[in-house]
Amino acid sequence: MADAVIVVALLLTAGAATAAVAVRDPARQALVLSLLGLFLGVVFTVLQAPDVGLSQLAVGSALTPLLIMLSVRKVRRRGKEGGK
Amino acid sequence: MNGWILAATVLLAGGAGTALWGVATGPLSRRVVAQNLSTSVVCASLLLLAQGYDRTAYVDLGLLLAVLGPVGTLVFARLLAEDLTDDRAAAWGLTWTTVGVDAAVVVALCVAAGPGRAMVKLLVVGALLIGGNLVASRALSGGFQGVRGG
Amino acid sequence: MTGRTALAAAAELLAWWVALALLWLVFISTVDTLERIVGASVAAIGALVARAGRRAVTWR
Amino acid sequence: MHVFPYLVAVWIFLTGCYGLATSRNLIHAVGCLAVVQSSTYVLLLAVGYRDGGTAPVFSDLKPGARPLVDPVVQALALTDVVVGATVTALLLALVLQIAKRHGTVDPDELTELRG
Amino acid sequence: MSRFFRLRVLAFGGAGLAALLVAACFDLPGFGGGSHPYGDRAVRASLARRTANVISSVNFDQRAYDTLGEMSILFAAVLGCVVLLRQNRDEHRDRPEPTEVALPVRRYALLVLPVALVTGLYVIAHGQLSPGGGFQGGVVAATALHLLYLGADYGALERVRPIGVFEVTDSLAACSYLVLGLAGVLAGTAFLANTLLPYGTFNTLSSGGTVPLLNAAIGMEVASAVVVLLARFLDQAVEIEEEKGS
Repeated sequence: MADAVIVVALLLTAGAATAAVAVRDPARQALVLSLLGLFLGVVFTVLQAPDVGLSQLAVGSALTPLLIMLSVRKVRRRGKEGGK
Repeated sequence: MNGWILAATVLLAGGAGTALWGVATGPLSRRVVAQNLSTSVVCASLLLLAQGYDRTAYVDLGLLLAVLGPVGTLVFARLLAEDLTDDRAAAWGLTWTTVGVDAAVVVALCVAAGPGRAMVKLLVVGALLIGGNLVASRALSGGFQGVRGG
Repeated sequence: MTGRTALAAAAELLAWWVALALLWLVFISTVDTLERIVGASVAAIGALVARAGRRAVTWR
Repeated sequence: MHVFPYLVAVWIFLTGCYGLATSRNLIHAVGCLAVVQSSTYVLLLAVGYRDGGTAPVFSDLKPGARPLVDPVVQALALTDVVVGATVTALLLALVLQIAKRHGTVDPDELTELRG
Repeated sequence: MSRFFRLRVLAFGGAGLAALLVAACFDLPGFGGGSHPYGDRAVRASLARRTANVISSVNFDQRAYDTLGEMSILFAAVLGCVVLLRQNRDEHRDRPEPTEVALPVRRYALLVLPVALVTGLYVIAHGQLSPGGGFQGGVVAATALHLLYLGADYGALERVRPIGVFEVTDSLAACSYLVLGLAGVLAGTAFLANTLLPYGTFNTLSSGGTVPLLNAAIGMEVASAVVVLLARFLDQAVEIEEEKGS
């Protein structure tokens, strides 16, 4: 019973990972990846690793989405200009 | 397992599960709203877990997420502004519900912590979380109207 | 820079410094001399960045 | 419960690999690689966990008061999370270069261009 | 190789890998088991050197050489990005138009920017005491600056972010990590050995010998590396345009 929170967190993470692969549009995938980062942070907390959790939250909540969204924007802009 | 961890488990299974479902399916406007709400749900459960494990050091996780979570939503609001002009991503009912949940969690934790530095820290985290959540919701529902090139 | 604007700038920096130093005192658990020194310098950096950011946004 | 966290790590790893192999967009592939990376963190920390343990951080804990989890695996995972993010950035930079040179980010189209 | 054939190969290989991995899982020590010989020794070593956060002690003391490797990967990755994302000859810079951001969002960005910065520096400074350290705090401090881009526009960010300074800081921080390591050699012990400074009082900012210094060096390194990295990506996404008709 004490492990219920670990099971829930792990299931959420597995679900988010599956969704991150299944969602094929990069911009929407970035949204799922940011959720995956949050859930990983929770998994690390319940596995008693707050340092790793901090690391994951710092990277996963803002940095990774920003990098992916900037890349998406650059590629999209190229696509638009090429189409003209 | 104590009541705090049980509450965090329920919050995660209910709130974060719903947020995951919302972010993986449906139109873009719904996905960004779900992403925004997931921050408050996860932050509240992190604070509950810190109390449940009886480790005040774990509150730093909640603090970090309360600062950076809304920033992540602003990233999406800013860089998806063109896609979000057609359908506004407004869900104020849902937003106020999560704000209420967050406020309840923070108040309960403050009562458990008793007056002192820990309580002020929890209040700061709560203020950052709720303020950030409201501002991010505002940004999603048309906060970046004029953004084209930038 | 006239005296008036200099005074306003100093007031802004001081307000931010006080607020951020208080924030630092809330974050930490035990207070000692080194902690105060580090907190004061971090708050000073924060105040400078806060003012720089505010000026950069209202530049035009 | 004895193997469940390990199996979750395996599941995340395999899903990420499937996504990498079937991806039609290089940016999406980089995202899948991030998923694969996260499986290693889950595996490492699951190996280091101890029932009823708490983090070996003594800022608010008296040494010896409670059982502790393994700090070594945590240190391994911690550095890799941040370094992994910069490596992701390097891969995204490569994708941007490919997009500039070849005008596409679909790996299948890229193979055709070369062949 | 056709797509269908490739998927068949993937399914075959994936099934084999899955079977092997699952078999390996059942051979691992059970989840939550009590035997962690290295962990127990690491905790003891850390307490002997009066470092309250054992993970920081492992990172910056017991396995500091490994962290040097991680830092070089980080440095190399950022260098690679800077080289890959430079402005090509057939590209030119376009000033992005100033943008209108809703007032609450702008005010929020300006208020949270210093708060996030102080939070990041707090996480760095207390790395050897409470959860945190240079890696985490550096990312937070660097992300804080980019609130200016999110809350206003790219021009505002550029005005408070002298990119050259951050590039120099990045290298200086990497060097200072090496110098701290070499200081150990000069003092007559080993590279990165934690014998230079007194260990101090347990659970205060100055405890742990060289751990806080290495921690601060990594914090500076990560923060400036992330700023430089994001600057390149922002340049590409916002400013750099290809020449029309090329």
